Amino acid sequence: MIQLRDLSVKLPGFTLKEINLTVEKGEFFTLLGPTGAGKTLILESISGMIPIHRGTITINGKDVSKMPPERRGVGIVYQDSALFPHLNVRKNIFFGLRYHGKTVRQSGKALDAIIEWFSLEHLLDRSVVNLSGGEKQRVAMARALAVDPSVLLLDEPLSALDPGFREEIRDILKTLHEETGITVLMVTHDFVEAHYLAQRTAVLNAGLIEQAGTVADVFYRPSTPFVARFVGMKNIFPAKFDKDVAWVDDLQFTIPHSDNRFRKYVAIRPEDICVSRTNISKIATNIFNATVMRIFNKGIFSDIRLDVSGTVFQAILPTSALYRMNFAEGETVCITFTPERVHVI
Amino acid sequence: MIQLRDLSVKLPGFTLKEINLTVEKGEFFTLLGPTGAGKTLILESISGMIPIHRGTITINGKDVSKMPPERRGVGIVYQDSALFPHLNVRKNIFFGLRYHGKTVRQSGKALDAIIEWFSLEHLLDRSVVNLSGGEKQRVAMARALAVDPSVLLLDEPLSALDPGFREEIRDILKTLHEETGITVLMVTHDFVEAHYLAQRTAVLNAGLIEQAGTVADVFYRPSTPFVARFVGMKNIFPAKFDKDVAWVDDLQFTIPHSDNRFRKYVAIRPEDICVSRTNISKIATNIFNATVMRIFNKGIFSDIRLDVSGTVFQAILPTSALYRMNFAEGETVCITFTPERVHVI
Amino acid sequence: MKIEPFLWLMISCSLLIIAFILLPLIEMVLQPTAAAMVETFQDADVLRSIFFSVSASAAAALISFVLGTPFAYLLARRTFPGKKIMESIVDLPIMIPHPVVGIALLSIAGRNHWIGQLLQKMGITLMGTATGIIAVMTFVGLPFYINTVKTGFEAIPVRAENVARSLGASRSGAFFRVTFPLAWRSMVVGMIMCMARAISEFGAIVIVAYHPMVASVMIYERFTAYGIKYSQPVAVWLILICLFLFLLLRFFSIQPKSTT
Amino acid sequence: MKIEPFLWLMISCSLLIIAFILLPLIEMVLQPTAAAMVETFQDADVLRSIFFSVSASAAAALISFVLGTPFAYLLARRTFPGKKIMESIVDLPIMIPHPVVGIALLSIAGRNHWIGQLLQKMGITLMGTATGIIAVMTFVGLPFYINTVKTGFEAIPVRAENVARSLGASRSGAFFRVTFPLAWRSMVVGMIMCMARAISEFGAIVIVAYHPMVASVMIYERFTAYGIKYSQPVAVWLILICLFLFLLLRFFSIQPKSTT
Repeated sequence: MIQLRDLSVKLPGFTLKEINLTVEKGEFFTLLGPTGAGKTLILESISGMIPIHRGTITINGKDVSKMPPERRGVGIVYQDSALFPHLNVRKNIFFGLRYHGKTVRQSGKALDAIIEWFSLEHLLDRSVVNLSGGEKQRVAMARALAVDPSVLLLDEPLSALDPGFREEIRDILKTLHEETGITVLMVTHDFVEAHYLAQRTAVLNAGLIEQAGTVADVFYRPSTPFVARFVGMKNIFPAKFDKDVAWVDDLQFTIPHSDNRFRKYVAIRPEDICVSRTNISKIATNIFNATVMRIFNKGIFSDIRLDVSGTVFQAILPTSALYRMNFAEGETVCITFTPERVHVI
Repeated sequence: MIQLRDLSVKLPGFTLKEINLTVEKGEFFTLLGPTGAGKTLILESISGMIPIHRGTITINGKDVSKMPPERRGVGIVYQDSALFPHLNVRKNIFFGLRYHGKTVRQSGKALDAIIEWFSLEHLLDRSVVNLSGGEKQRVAMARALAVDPSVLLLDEPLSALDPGFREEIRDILKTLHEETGITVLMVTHDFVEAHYLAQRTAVLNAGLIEQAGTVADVFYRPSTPFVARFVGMKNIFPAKFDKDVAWVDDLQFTIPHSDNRFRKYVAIRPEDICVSRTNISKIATNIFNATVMRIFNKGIFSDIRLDVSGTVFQAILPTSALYRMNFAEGETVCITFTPERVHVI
Repeated sequence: MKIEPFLWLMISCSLLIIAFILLPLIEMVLQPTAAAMVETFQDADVLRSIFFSVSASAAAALISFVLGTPFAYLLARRTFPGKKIMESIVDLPIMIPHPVVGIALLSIAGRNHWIGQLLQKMGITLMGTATGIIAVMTFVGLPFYINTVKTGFEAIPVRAENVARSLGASRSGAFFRVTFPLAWRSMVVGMIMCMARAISEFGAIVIVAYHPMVASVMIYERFTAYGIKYSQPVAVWLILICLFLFLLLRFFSIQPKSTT
Repeated sequence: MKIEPFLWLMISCSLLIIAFILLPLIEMVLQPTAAAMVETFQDADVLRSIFFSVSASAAAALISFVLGTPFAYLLARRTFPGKKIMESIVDLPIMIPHPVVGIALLSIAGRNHWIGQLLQKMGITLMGTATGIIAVMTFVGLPFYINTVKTGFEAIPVRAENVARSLGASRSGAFFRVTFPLAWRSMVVGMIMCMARAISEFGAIVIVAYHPMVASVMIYERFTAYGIKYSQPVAVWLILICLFLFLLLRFFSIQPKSTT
């Protein structure tokens, strides 16, 4: 378990402000945010690499705020692997043993299991310099796990990898967490990674946590426009509210019934907007006539921009469906979305 | 138009071998390939930054193989923008004018149009150092276009951008090409970008062109396993052929009727595999019982791995559909795919 | 947090070194009386020698700038066989014992050597002339200029030059409009380094030309003839004037960036 | 392709500089007769002075290694107020005219200074002793060691050290098992640079100690007493022996990487 209480870090030109965060034991937690949001800074505070200004860091109930890094029991895997270039794969993996009162012989079985798990047997005597990106990350993870850390911190472990390796390492991470139940805190700027790997997540922006919760919660119920944009809600409009109705300019949206007193925006995911030539939905609300402005073929899926009396909607459709329906730019079509897919922020 | 004839480049540790390539006038052509395939080397040969070993480079019918870079009329936009940090935005854009016998006054209207087109009016007096990634790329493009180049070379112009800016610049590139009809050769390692922007493409691997053709051709009819993997055909199996039938181990696939004498593989896209509890398709062939091995939630879509008597298939489904159908790992399901979606390689 | 012995080791070694460098210099600057300082400054010989040191080393820096800049650019941008050897040759003057530098330069300037005869025909003598002193100073100062400017050039992305050329600039156009404005700061620093090394030279100069007297030779002469007390004021003046010059140059090179 | 004047300018400047550095050195090496070379090498005074130069500069390099390594590490890894000033102080010895270095070191070693009195109580004299010469050599050589090793440390990613600490290594454990094995090559290069600078020193040494005689002082003495012909063989021997030593050290530092 990792607990951050009022964690503040001050660096020249950047401040982390009163971060409160709990990663439960055995949880896979992701810290999301754009570049420069302070995600890595949080990892470095937890691992003890940078001094904290205020607050406390607790790992498994023990206050480690003032401990040196080597006594915190934190495993780290960096984006660039940070392998020791002067040691071969085996010596990289065994590096930490002596500091934990272990020898290779004593922990033989456990080590063999780790090496086998990461399929590194045939690489043990290789220099780490010429490994592929995926191999490097596997060695880095094996090295971190060899000393049996109480928590594992991952700093964008997939970002520097080519797409093929990215999937491989992502699957390895998922399986690893499922099988060992180790507490993982991972930093990433890619929401899909979080969605794929994590139970809970926190979205960081400029040194502040904007929202924390389950991945589904953040994905479906973003609490700020920043988070909404970050999780891919392309349609975010300032709105006025009245019970189960929202007005975006002159457009009237039916929305889920809830307390909308302090809300200011409505947001709709592009994939939740249904585009058709005539109204085919069973509901009677949230039906608008729209003009097709632009269609962008993005491979398997296509983006479509639609103008509803001056408000521009963005929808996403399978390219094949689009071909079938044969929409033309300038054509008037019908867009609908169910009230429960309208998010109020 | 850009024509490469038997272009060879020799560098220590890398060789481009006899590249033949034609980019038609007004075409948007992409060079695809993984890191280190030699894509950038081709751009640098065309722009004259590196000496070529053999072959000829023709731009708009003129042999430029031996011309210095400044006389080739080639515009370049790099991944990192490569703006001149000591000049402000305006001076960056105007940099090339004097070499083309133009003054700012003479080409006033054209320049204004370019600046307006890229929405750079309010940035003209800013230093380029503090611009955002998207702004930097807009300035880099405006700078290249200010001197009216005959072709535009783009070296992974989207790779270094944050996702939001990436879409913006991608849309700008698409519109730019549509409106001006300039010949564009773009290097990228992202197939989706190629799909979105280009008419034709070539896939490069280790200094050799593996396949060239329309994007759709390469996407739907990859000619080598390397290209198939590169365009996202996850299911590639060695096969034996007989007329309109292929055998993968003991599985019999119905395939499109064609000359399969020299073919060695079948490949199926994950999105072309239909997964259901009972057979709901109208065709009678390519129906297999499969065991659900793993489901990977990847956000809007989910990956599903299926075992058909030892052969592992990978399919992709909308996460919502998967939830509705409520597949469990270990369950037996039915997979089908139409014969025309089986690619022979 | 327990005291980290490793950190303390670092700090104490650092302070020891700082003290070792600073204490002698501070002590030397503080020892001469104000009266001695004033008196020394009014001595025309002293002023002349300091002025000569400064102007000769400035000449060496200028020569390094003119000849060394293209060389540094070549080393920074091109790869060619023998480049490593060239770089080693550039570093040679740093390694050569100072009196040997003077002897080596005199070796080719003699009357029985073709270069010496050529120089003589051109009216150039090294032995006992300002020319000789400038030659020595250039010899010892060049490596500092070239290495500094080479690093400066290397820090400028080749892609910026490539873009300039694709926009129509010739090789020299790209150099003068992109590379130079981005690298001139490193050139100023390189010239300061070169000048500093040139001004500090003694062993090679004393072999090539005792007269005209540069400041370092004058300091040596006063030390051997009259002892430390008499040589200190000149040393202090030389250091102060150098310091002033270098600060001035540094100041000009850290001016707020203009847009051209 | 038309001839590029810019390229020609670069090449001709480069060749000019190479010639300017190499020709005098080659000429000097070629001028002494074989007989003179052999005779000089059998002169016990010459051998003693060269051996003394080498061993004293080796001592300076060793002192730099011991004291300078922690300092270089501090400068490479930490940011703290006054760091820029510290770096400037480290560079000071490069800027100070050589005779002034000697005078400055003597300034604190005198009997009427507390440090001088302290040194005297410890039985240490600088004036006219090997200790003084090693002090001078360390003073002028330290900056070269510290700057080289600092750059070496900076090239080692902090993340490697961070990972080592997260794996349980203390600060010193991380240093000795990760940083040192990755940086020792730069330390060898730094020691070579320091030694080369120390061996080449003349102006400061001649002030602090004419005797015991280092090679550069002997070369100067022979030049002033008997002229260039008589000083050249010693100079050539000094250069050859230095070159041999440096090549030897370089060779050891470019051994194929071991895995520890």
